[in-house]
Amino acid sequence: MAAIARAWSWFWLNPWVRTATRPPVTLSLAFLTLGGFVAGVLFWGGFNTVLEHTNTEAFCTSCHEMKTNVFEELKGTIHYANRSGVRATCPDCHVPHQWTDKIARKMQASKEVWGHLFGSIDTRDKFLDLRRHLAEHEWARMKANDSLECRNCHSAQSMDVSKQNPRAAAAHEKDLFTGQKTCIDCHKGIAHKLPNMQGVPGWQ
Amino acid sequence: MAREQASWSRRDLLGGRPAASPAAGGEHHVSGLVVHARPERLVAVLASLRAMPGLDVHGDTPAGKIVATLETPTEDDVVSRLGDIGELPGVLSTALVYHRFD
Amino acid sequence: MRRLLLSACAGATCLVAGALFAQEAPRLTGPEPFTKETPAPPMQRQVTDDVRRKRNYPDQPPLIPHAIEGYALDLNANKCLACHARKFTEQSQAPMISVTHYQDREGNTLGGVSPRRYSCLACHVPQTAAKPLVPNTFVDMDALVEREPRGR
Amino acid sequence: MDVSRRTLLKAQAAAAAAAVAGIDLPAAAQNLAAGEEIALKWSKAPCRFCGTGCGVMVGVKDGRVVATHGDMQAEVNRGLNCVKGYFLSKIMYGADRLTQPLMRVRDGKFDKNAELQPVSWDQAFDEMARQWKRVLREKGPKAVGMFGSGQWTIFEGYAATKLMRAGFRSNNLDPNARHCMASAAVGFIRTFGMDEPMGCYDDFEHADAFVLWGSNMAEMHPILWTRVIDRRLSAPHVRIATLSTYEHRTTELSDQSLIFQPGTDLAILNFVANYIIQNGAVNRDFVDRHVNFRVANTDIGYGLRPEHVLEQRATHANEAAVSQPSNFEAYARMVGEYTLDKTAELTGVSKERLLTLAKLYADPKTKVMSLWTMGFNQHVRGVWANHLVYNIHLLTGKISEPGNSPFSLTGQPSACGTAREVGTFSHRLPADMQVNNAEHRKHAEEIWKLPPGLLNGEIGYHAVQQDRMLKDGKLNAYWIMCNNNLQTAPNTNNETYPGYRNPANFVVCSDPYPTVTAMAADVVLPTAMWVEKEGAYGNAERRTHMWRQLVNAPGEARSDLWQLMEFSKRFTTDEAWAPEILAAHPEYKGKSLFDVLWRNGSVDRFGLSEIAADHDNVESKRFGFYVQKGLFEEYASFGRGHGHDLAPFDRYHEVRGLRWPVVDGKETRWRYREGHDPYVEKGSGWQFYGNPDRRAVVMAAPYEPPAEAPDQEYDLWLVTGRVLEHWHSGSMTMRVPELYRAFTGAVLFMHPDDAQKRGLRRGQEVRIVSRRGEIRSRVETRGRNKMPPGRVFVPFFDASQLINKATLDATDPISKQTDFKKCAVKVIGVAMTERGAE
Repeated sequence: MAAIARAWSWFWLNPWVRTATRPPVTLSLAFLTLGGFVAGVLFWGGFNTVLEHTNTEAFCTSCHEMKTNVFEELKGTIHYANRSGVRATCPDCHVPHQWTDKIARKMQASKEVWGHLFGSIDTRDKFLDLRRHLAEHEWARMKANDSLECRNCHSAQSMDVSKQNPRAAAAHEKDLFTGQKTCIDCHKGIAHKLPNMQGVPGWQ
Repeated sequence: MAREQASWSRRDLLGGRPAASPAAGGEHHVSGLVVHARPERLVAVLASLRAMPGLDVHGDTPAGKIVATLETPTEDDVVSRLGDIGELPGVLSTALVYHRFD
Repeated sequence: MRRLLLSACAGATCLVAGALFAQEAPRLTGPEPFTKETPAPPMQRQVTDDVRRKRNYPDQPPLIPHAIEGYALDLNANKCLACHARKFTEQSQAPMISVTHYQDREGNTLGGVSPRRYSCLACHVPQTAAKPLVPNTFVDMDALVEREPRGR
Repeated sequence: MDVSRRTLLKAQAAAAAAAVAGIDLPAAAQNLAAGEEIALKWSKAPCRFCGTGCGVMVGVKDGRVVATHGDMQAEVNRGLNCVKGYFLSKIMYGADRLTQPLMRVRDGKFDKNAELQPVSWDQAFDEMARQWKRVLREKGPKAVGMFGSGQWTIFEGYAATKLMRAGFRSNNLDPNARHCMASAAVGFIRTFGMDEPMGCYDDFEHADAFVLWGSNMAEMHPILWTRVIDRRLSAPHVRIATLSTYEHRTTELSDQSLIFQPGTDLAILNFVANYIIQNGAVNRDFVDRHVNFRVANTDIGYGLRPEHVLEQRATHANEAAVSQPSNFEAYARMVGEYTLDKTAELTGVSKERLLTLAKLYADPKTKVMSLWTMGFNQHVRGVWANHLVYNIHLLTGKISEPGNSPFSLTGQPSACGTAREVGTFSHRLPADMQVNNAEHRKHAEEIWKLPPGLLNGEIGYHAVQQDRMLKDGKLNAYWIMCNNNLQTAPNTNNETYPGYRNPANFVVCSDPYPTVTAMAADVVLPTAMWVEKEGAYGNAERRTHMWRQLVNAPGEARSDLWQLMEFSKRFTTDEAWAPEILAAHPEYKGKSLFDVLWRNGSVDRFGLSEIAADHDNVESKRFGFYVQKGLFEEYASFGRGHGHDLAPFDRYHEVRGLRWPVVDGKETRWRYREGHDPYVEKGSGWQFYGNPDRRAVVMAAPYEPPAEAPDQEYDLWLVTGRVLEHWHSGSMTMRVPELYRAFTGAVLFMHPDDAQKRGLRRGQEVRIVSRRGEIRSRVETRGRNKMPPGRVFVPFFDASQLINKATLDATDPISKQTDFKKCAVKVIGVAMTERGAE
């Protein structure tokens, strides 16, 4: 108890703190307003720069968990290498483009940082044990937003079914164009390996 | 199943076979079976088998092995008929050794 | 076409054909001479036209006429069954796997696909559009019954 | 459906069912209404491809194979085949089948530099005989040789071993099985005193855990894999652990995969043994009663040419096979070095996975089946790897009982039946006997009715040594049968091809098709294959199975058996045997080799009337007696009463194979175990009766590094192997359009990061370069094999991409089997090298 009181008085008696908490006596109102604006721009810019930095594949895969599990699996798929060289990076599929959704997703993602710090999936086997749980999160999210991230590139309206193979064309006509299903309902496990699918509708 | 387009050889076309191809739902399944019956129940089992629609017995041995063919309109019928045969008193086992459909 | 090839390859002409093909098919006979460097042929495109191919004989497993790249076939999931298992065929309109696949080693009929049939790709394979290196003079029984040329 | 088609299908269905049930249908029933023309004749045969030994039913019509299907009666596969087996019907019908002998001829005479021309059998055999006699006269038996096959029928292998060892008095006979399972065979003999597995395929249905040590079963033994998967999915407690240097279809279907640094499997094996000892899981009673401890010589070199720096440096290169008696304590100290930490660091496998693996073996309630193929056997320490896995099973007593089974799989249909049991290796005689043992030679001379002292006691050249001796001009008359060695031997540019084209040498190749090897030979003999002859194979579970001749071979093609016996007619004993032997036994003088080898009163004792009436038999009709039966019964007399008992010949034509020893008509499923094996005495529990004291050997051996490893310049590990759709060098499967289209050409499997680092992408053309040679291929960053960074895989089936130009001819110094799994290469984009050259 005494220790807390001592720390308290040390803080308030610190000369820097005292200066910072004293009202200004020599600065103009204009300076303060403008300065506040500039500081705001700097802060906002910085925030967004950092946010955008966290929205790159390089950032995602700087974590061992992402690099050795999900990113490694992505490399063998069509979303990594294909005919035209247009490829998807992690945030293309896993971070919404709309600002509010994006911030919401980022809040969620802080849990991943927590997981990283506490090593909840720091080995392959731990990751595999949690895979169903992690995948269900993503499926649920994409189901809820009507596979928004898929549609950012693959618009149903822009599909030319004559260019699709008959099997795909029939399925799209029956289920996608009628709104019966959304992309993730059928296209699970296209960029990463699947978890145990027992009990997932449409799987043995 | 009508969507599935079987591939026809030139010979089939010449023989006019597509005209005789199954209409929608008109599959035809042919199965070859070996039924193993208790030798002492063989006669009864043979009689029951011969009474089954689409089923032909082609031969049997004193040891109780019976060779039969089964013609059915669907695959599900094959499975259910195999089940029926397995239920017949005196039948030890039923093996499906051949299955083909057009 | 096959009829032509058959008669062309009948009897001793086979040898000539052999020598001829040998020069054109380093994939079978190797470079000539052995030490010559040969360029690697381009990788072939997969057949994905969804058209069923005729079988050479009733017990031949059907070929896969569609892409299967990236399809899961592991202890967690079997993508093939997600369309071809009986209960999904109405939805997928895919051919149902044969009833022979519902039997165990002893020939007992099971309620579902037998686990011994789980490795679909051991028997069913997709195809590329590659032209065969040499013709194959196999004749199926329908052709024999219809009294086609017998080959050699 | 029209009526005739319906009738046809029904007839097929009935015929298939009748074949399974073993019923002869009355003709009317069989043919139904459609008449005789649609009736097929169905007969059994084993599959032509791998060592699994699946049974197939072969449908014949008008002298042609028109259909095949899995044999429901065959216990091995119960009606299943893999995709190769389902296409067996087409393997004989490639349009470029050889139908006439070919020889390099100019102006009517043999000329090594001329092109191959069609000749008659007489012309070909005359020239061969002339060359063989010249070489025998000038240089003696050491200069003639034969490279045979684990795809030979038992009769063919037995005829070859007689012709070479007794006819030409040369032990320069080796099978391509040397490249395939010599390490396993040597491992068996050194551990149990007898070759081949103690267990059988029935173990698949009894095991609780499967550990695959370097075996991609899902692709290489697909039908055995169906039995593993059947067990795994039917019984939830069952686990599969797969060890490999990269991920593949088998690791996908495994509960856990352990991807280790190439060569370090030896450390994992010793770690598991150490864990068992440290955790009190040793079955002391079993070890005390049934096991001896020995310690192997270490630093044993790499089987390279003796002048190679690695051989010069090795302390025991010349005593690689030597071992000393030891004890449990010394063994425990040795494996004690392989701690969890050290092993994890050396191998790159996580500690948790190492522990999970060790616990499977240590738990006395878990029945473990260990399986291995080329990952173990094609290994510069392959014999040790075999020893180390037996060590684990012997320490825990998990052996010779249902489900507890160290099991060596084989790659060829008769690697066991022909290469091993018949003894076509350069050091072996039938029934596990050795050529350098005077007693064994005497026994063979008695059975063969030959003069005592005839057989040569000097061990002949093994496979890799044959290539070296051809190149060095010391082996001059050479017959390659039933294999494609120029495509499959290691370091072919430097060590194989030069020998074939050496002007001092005369090289003959017998094959159904114009293979890479055939195209480099001086004489090519057209060969009858598979059901074009009567045959017998022995599979990996000691199962001997037979088939009859079902169709005739095209043109003048003749079986290897016909060729071997016919060729023997062209030699007299005076031309082939030493004068002092003939002087001591004048009754053999002036006789042809045909007479002394086959017309010896035992091979020729069964008449043509014993041949099945409805089957042809080209060889027997040619020679006037039932050749196959005579050869088999003479051969079987080697093993009967010695733990290798075979049933009477005719029985094999009735059943779907039998697992030897067949005693009192009953096959043996688990050897060395009381209650299962009639050779084990009551009350003993186990007896490893191949060894004089009936104990098995635990051999202490450490981890030693591979012969070559990546460095700055050659920075990648190269692994070679097979794919599911093609078999070995592809000479049969590449001619079946469906199989060719299923896997159209070889590719370089590579990690995407490795490709990116070199500026490469999927599909791009590359050079794969080693210190020995290079080939061009295409980059594959996806697909069935997932390589870790730093390792690449290239299959060897594609003759346009001869990856063995790059491999290293390092062998296990004990078994002389090549390590095709570990050498160093670099990979460069072709576009880049061409730009650089401009």
